[in-house]
Amino acid sequence: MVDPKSDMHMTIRVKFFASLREQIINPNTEVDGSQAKTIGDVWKLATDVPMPPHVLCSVNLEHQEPDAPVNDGDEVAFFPPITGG
Amino acid sequence: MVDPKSDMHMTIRVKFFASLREQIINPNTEVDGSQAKTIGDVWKLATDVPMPPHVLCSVNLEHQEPDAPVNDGDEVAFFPPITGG
Amino acid sequence: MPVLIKPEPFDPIAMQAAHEATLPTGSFGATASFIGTMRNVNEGDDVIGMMLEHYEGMTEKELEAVIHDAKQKWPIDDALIVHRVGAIEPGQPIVLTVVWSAHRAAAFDACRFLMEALKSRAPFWKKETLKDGSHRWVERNTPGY
Amino acid sequence: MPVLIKPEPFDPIAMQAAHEATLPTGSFGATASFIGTMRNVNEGDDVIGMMLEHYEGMTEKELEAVIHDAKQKWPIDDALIVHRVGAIEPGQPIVLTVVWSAHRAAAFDACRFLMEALKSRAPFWKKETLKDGSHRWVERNTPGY
Repeated sequence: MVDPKSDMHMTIRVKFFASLREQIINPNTEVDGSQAKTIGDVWKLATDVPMPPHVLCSVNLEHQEPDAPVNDGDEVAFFPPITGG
Repeated sequence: MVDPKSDMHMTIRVKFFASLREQIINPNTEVDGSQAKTIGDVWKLATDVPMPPHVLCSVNLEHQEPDAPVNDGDEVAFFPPITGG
Repeated sequence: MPVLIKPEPFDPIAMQAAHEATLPTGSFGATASFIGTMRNVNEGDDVIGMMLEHYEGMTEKELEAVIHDAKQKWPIDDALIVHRVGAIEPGQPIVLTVVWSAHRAAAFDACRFLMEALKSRAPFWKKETLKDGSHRWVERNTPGY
Repeated sequence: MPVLIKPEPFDPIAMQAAHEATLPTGSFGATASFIGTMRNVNEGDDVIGMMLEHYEGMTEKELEAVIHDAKQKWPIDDALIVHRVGAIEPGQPIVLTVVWSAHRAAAFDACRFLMEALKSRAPFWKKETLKDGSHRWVERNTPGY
């Protein structure tokens, strides 16, 4: 977990949805933004497991590929294929 | 017009719809079934004008081509391209 | 799978709801519907009224045949066609087609098929009254695809 | 062109009618609508309930983007998307998409586009409760075309 005394602007918030939220046990919901250049880096900092195939990603509510860049203050989310409608 | 004393089973009823009903002045609404082998014959017996292009035809409420056969007692209808919906 | 010809104004949404209430709950997953409404403009001219003529007997028969054909092509639970005839004002519904099915592809395809088949087969004719009081027969339908 | 996320049951037909009442009379000629309803069977199993999860903020944004894209592709007068979230029972509506347009081709195409785009882009996830009390995530959508 991130040191609560660290600058909040240096963190990236991480969210997991649906089956992924149930499968990823105790992920970090904030990671150090200075250590993450891409969404893939955020996954590695937030979890202990490899990213499963077919995981979808977003940055600041926009769909992105896992190699997309991230910045301090971003909200990154991971979720399985969507099944609405 | 058909002689009202003739056998009703020997007549073919003829109907015109929409713009055709307005254009064909005083058509015969019954024609002698013994003189008509096809829908085209019915047109000639019922009107004084050639059949316009794109006229649609039916016999007994079924779409038919102008060369389709007709029989005593049939109801034959002529109408322009349809514009419902 | 009812077919209705309405000489008076009808509420398509209420008719869709009323028919749906007769279907078993949870049985269908997809409802596709189309409503055709009279516009106040056609081909660039202001239109203030319309007379919709039909061939009683044949029209109903063709509408039933259209639903029959849709049932042969797609797995549909139920369908409804309502079509207005007589004197119609702008803003009033002209036609309603609804299809209920398990899945959306069949519902969309069949609902659109009902409209296109209806427009090519069911004997209806529209005569418009323009703003200047003149009348004209509508000569063709707009393309459906 | 509203987008609504509903945590409680909604009446799609009433919502379609209410939104339509805000549009100018006689302006549109074609209304295509789709309602997705929860079935009591999926992939051969009896389903007694469903939890529909979404990503608040992103879901609304994607639905608005879907309508924006439809407006770029077709001449549409208005559109409406309503989507349920939370605990859903069989027979309850899940989604409504409606498009109002001058002509039917655009209405049909755009309504179907809204559904397909929504299903591929808007973050929603379904978890079913089966008759035996077990739960499972729905892993994929049925094909739309």
